[in-house]
Amino acid sequence: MKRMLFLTSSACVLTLALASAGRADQVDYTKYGDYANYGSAEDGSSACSYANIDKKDYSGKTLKVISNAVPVIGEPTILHAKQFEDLTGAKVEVVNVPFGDLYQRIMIPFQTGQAAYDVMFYGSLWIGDFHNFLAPVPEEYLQTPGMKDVTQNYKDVATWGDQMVQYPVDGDRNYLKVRADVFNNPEMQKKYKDETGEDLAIPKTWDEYNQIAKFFSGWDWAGDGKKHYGSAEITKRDDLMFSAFIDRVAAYAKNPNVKGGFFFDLKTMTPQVNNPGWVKGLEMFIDAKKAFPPGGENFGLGDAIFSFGGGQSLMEYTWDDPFIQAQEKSSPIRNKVEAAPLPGAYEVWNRDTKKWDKFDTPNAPPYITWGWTSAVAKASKNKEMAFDYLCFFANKPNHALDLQIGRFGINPYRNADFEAKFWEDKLGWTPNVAETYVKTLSGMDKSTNRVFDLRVPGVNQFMSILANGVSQAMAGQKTPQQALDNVAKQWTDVVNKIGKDKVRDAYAKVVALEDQGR
Amino acid sequence: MSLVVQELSLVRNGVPHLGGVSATFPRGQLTAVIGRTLAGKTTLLRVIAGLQAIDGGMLDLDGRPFGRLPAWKRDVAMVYQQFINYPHLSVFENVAFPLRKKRLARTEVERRVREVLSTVGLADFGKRRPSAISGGQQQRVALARALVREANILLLDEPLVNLDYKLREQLRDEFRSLFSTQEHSVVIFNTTDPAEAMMIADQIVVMHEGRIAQIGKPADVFEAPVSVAVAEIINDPPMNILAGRIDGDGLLLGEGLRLPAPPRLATLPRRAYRFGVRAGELAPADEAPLVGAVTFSEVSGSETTLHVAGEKGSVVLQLEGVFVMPPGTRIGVAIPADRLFVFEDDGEGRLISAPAAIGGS
Amino acid sequence: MARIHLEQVGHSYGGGTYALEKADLVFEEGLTYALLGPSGCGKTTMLNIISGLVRPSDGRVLVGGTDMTDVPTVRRNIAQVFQFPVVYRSKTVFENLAFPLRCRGWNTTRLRPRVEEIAELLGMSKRLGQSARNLTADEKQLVSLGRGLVREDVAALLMDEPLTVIDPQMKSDLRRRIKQANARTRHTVVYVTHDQNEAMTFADEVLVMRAGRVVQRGGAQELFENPRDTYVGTFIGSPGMNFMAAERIGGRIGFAGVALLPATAANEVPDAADLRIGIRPEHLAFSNDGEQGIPASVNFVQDQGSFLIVDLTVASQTIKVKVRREVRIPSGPARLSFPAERLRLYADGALLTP
Amino acid sequence: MDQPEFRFYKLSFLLPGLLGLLAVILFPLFFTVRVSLSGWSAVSPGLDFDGLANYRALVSDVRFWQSFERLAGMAVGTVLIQYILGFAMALLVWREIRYRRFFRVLFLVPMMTTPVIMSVIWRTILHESLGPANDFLGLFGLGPYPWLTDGSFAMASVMMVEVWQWTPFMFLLLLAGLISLPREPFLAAAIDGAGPVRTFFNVTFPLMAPVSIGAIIIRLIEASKIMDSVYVLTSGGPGTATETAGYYIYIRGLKDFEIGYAAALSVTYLVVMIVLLTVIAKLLVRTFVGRGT
Amino acid sequence: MMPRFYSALKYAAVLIWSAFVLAPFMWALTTSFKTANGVTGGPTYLPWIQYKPSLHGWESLFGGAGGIDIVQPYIDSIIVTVGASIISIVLGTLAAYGLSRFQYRAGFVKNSDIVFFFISQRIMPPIVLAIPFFLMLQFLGLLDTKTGLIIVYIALLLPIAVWIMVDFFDGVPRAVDEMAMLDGCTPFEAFFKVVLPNSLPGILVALMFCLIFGWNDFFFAFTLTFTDTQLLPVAIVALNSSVTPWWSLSASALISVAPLVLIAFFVERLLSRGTLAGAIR
Repeated sequence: MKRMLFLTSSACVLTLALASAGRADQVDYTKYGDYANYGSAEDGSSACSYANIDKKDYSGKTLKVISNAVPVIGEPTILHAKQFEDLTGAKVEVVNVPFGDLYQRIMIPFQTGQAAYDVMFYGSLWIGDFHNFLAPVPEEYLQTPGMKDVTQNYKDVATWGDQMVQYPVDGDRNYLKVRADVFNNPEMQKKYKDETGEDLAIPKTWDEYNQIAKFFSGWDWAGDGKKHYGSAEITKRDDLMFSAFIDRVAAYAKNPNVKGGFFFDLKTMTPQVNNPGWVKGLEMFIDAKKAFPPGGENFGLGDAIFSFGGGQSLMEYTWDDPFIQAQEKSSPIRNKVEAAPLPGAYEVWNRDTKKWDKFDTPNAPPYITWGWTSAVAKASKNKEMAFDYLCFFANKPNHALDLQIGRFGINPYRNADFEAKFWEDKLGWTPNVAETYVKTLSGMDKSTNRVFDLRVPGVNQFMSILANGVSQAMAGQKTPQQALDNVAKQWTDVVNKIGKDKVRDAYAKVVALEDQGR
Repeated sequence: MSLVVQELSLVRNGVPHLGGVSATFPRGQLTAVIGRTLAGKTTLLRVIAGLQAIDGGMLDLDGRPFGRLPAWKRDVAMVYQQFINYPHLSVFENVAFPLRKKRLARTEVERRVREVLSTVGLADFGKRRPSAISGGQQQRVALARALVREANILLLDEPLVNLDYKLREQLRDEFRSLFSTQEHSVVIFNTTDPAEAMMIADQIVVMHEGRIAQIGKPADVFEAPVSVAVAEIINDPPMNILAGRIDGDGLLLGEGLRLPAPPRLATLPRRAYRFGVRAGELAPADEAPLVGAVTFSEVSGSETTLHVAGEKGSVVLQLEGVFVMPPGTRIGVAIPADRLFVFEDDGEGRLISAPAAIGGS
Repeated sequence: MARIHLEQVGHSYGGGTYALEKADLVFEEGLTYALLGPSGCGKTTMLNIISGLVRPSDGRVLVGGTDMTDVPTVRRNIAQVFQFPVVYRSKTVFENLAFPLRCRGWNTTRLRPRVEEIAELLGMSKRLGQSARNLTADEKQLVSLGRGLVREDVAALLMDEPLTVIDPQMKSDLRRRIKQANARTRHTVVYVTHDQNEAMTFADEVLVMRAGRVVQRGGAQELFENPRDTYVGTFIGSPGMNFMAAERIGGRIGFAGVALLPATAANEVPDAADLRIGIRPEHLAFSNDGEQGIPASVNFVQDQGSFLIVDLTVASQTIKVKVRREVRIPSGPARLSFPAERLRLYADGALLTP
Repeated sequence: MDQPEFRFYKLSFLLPGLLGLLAVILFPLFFTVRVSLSGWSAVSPGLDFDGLANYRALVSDVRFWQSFERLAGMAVGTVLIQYILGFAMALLVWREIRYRRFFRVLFLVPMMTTPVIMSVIWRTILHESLGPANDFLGLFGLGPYPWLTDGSFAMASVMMVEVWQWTPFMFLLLLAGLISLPREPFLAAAIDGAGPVRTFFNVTFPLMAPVSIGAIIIRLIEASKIMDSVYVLTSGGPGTATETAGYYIYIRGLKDFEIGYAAALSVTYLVVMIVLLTVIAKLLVRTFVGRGT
Repeated sequence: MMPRFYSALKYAAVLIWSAFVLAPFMWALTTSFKTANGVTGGPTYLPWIQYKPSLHGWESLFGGAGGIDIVQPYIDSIIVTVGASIISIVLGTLAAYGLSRFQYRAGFVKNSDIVFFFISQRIMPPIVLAIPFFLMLQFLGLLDTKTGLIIVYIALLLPIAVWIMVDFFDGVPRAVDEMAMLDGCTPFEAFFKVVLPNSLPGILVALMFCLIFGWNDFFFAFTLTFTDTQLLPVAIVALNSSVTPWWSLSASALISVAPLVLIAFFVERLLSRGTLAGAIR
């Protein structure tokens, strides 16, 4: 099955690549900037192809779009908006907002009944707050080839109950990125062996991760005369730090033998954040500080990207972006990196038995973290045009282009995307890099022990409390246990305030995804 | 045909600024209001102008009350102590401003402004800005603006006080001719300088502590000040006031200064009084009842004022001409008993007897 | 204390015309001088040159024989009282007076008697404990003066129109106190004013200035009686001196057809010169019946109170006469007597010395 | 001019502005009070009535009160530094310095710049490994310093950026004040023999008292709203080390979307600030000017 | 000897402060010509020598790829800032004149209380007002419009205008306006014909402050608009995401600062002429 898929899709890409070489109907991006450098894909004949969208006439209509700041998702939003304007005669107004404020910019109009935006691009984890205000994706769009090719994970992410209310445009997950040139360097391997007695290999557990990171911290292992460090992690309180933390915690606290909730015990809605598995994860997070580059205690995603992508750090384990940055054409460490699944743990807390369960292979549940998604507002008066835009946004040539441009932040989420060849041909990655990348990504999609975001109402509040607690522990203001106890207490308050049943109903949907196992 | 104010009263923060002021200011006459700083002179003008609310009292012009009219309908012109002009307008436009307000014909405005400007000696300065001319000239512009209107009431609030000494003298000399054009106006002129008041006024109003102490023709006020305060205010240097009494032996002034009582005073009841004598009517004398040391001599332009401290009393005398009299010089002072003013020996100090009027115009 | 010598000192701001023309001036030790003139005559410039606030473009400033031209104000040992009273608002009167001494490192025990002495001299003893902020303008001005007097090293005390902002009725008292204090301390004082009254009251010697030049220096009496030129004659005295166009009558000089003076002094002067006879209004008198005199007609009389100023026309020239109030003014035609010893002769504006 | 004839005019001058402001501000004010009595949040939107529940919760919200203390420290600290530096710079370019006008312009520039934007630039400067700050200090063998990751350093960094941004404002007000000072008191002090230090404390400083008070109060008001720089530089972190009251309200209100609770915080904040600032203003007037004026 | 030492000290202080003031601009300038490689390898300063300069950051501001178009936001910003400033100045000047010249009294409320009320509006942190303003503009149908922003900015700027103008008018002698009234002008005429022409310096100062504070506001422009209206800071902050393009950001920062730097020159002129001194005391 796997092999078949690989063959067919690679053939497909091959023809595409050939076709784009000189075909007259290839999509022309030259007008919109230097995008033509990336080469185009064939238009195809789907409902949202250039040819078909060109037939629509939306002149005189205005489409209002809110999106993230430029460039991540913001830039493709603008690019495809301009194209959409040219094809349909519609006017598309795009506003770009920093991620930190995206939520409230969308939420305030929702809550006050304003039809401020037709189309929204945002973090998929907010579905719990937003779903009431979103228009379900109409059937005809579900039938487009692009949509059909979306992997189950990302269909799940876009679905609330049994309705798909978000339009998948991106597939995000957190995974490990390492400097292959160091790991494969015999000299380094020897040095590591000599000093620690262990073999140097890409870490399988967080223990190994921390140990390797600390070993490779504070000296020049790249030979460029600068100091280098072990681990770049997202630690800035209000900049996605909770995701990094959950990455680390999942290994210790997401026990495949325990059903019924990772963040809460679904039955009682008791927060689990202060159980020993979580505390262990936090202790390891704090332990890793010794391997951080300067400023590493306050890194946002951007800092992590620059640190790993710029060659300063040995490892990073969040989104795709640092990997893509490292693989940029001008990057000093291009093709010197490798992707791998997130590390795991041999001992996992079992909250039913109140014991640590032991595993032979490390328990490494992938965290299907939030990524970019899009949606159409229920209050929109231009739903058809809105969905056309989204569908157009994600059509084959556009998707192929967007995937190639790292700063766009659009990552594989269709089966067809997991093709090493695509990355080798289009972007000139070496086979090893491309293989590990594709393998890591697709592997996550197949896992049966997954962690999803806490997609419940008030998710921001939960995450902000969590981040605040973790941040206090990191800063040494509180011990890990105290900090997480405090988080648990506040979570309980929030649950009670919002209404236990309300939260439970929402969380049940998440748990259902996690527990269905596949 | 006159401006009448009746029982004007104004108290602010417990301080009486005007305490029942009543006076008549005839048209075509110049009334000088004289008094010390803070005597209520400026307040009186501001009340007449409508710039200051009052607690009570009546204002009327030619029998028509105008106390309720706003300032801009009163037809009052005013010249301030400070040289106040419209800084953004040229001299010409400054003077034309009130006329333009009245919507007079352009040619009429031109004519009148030119006329007034030449009256005040600024015919060639029409195009300048007020900031580009000297202080004295600025005040002339202010005067011209007040004059050009031929307003019902023309108020001047110590217009010369901020000018250089010689300029003040010069402008003062011109006043008579300047105001000759205002034959139908009530002109009121505030000053602290008695000479100024005497020289230019047809009528003098003496104010003291928010009240009117005396109204009269300049010479009358000068010759017969109704109280000690008026006597001090209307004379420069202020009239010498000595405590004393009349008894069987004549007059006893200060600390044992004996003078024979002239017939005019001999008939007065024998008791305590305050006696006044003008500095200018004292003269140095070899044989004199009052002998003392010169503590200080002031030389004004053409007079010398000597402050003499004697055992029997201290007086100020004013001599014509310039004398240099070092401090400590002992001189005798002749006190002409028949030139003595006699006042009540109480807080108010009302005039009981004044010497015969002399000279004057 | 020292003699101040302005040696060929002149000044022009920015190299243009001279605000102060080059001249040699000496201020003797212990005397009081007044610089008198209208605004813009250069008196303030001269004061600033002495105090060191302005560096003269020409010449040298010698104090006690030492060249101080380039010495900054602070080290010139001068004291100055400004037009607007300057006090240290945050300090008491005592501390204000003590300030210059504290700047010289005196401690409280040492300076207390000195401060108290000066306070006594200024009549401010009772105010010592008060905050200087709440004093009246004239008291503040006394404190300003006191800060100069308290110093023992003062070479000169400069005063720049110190009475400008003082209430009229307070002026006389303040003048007296300043004068007495100066008389006691015997500093060299330079006093700038536009008011002849102040100048002549304060100064042992008055320097009348005009357009950057000292036109006459002398005692009050000298200025009054022998003005060096028509400007000084007009400037000094109130009203100023009368100047009548003079004519040569035979060997004598006179006007309105009446010879009044011998022509000796005028002989040196070219015929074309503008000759004028000057006489003070105070020195003119109405002739009694039967006496000689030049016929005049009275235009109007200004009543100043103690004095009357009579405006007359004599041979189509206007003349002012100042007489005491008791003098009877003839109405209409009158005769004026011109006392010969009071007449001064001017040629082209300058006094001809007989 | 308080006669009845003036009443019409008197009101005509004031009312357009006053009513305009009231119209714009009153609704938000009352609305905030009303919302503070509701449980409006992301989950239960709308104006229900929750009584004083929010206020009760707020009393024991340690994070809020700590953020207040922090704000007080930061505002007073930065304003003080701004005052001292602003005064120093104003004195330096007041007179007798070459290229005076150039420096004056230069010193004014930061206040003309948009705080959010310049904070982003500062963030890149203070970047611990990629920014020039540590690089520069490294030349002297100093650092690298954890500009934004250590509590105290982060506080110092935020304050430094605030100082950079707003010292010009102080500088402007104080320099304008200095330029308007009369010359005589300085001459008098020079003549009395006072050196620069004595002159400053006895002449310059007392004369500048009214300007100083005005400038400090205005700056305190503005500084209490410190937000943009915190938002960009540290997001209140690390931990809660740089979280100010305003920023905390922002987190609760717009990030967590607890509108009701945030409104209660806002109302409390306003009351506390108005009381505090009034007291500070009175105190300042008393210490600088003394009683009686 | 000593004076020279002091003078050296003085220049040193001025130069150090200048360096501090200039540092962010110099850094932004050099950064604006970088690409990712110039950034991620650690700090670099000199183009050509330390990194290869590129115009990418600048091009992105004018429709180039990877940036935002700032031309329309620039125009919007100017319209809103200038519009709100002018209205604030008009209302503020009138109110300030009234407060400076007349005595108001309503119960215990006096002039100083009214002035304090105006100024106290500045105490409110924007966050307090964000949602109420949102609802208010929604009610008025002015969300996402320049008019709506102008209304809100008036609330922000009016206090500044009143604060400065009250101070200014307090320093202008009343005699001039009184004289105009005696010359037959109603208080309105006196104000417009005489007071206003002579208050230009004060008005300029107030206008300048309004422009600065209006131009630099971010929060309201941010919350009260959707897509139709975008002001400059909002557009530029859209570059401050998790992956910040330092180059575009630096370029846009420099461009947004430019017009106000011109104001700095203007302020300095007012300052050196002493005009400001009269207006701010």
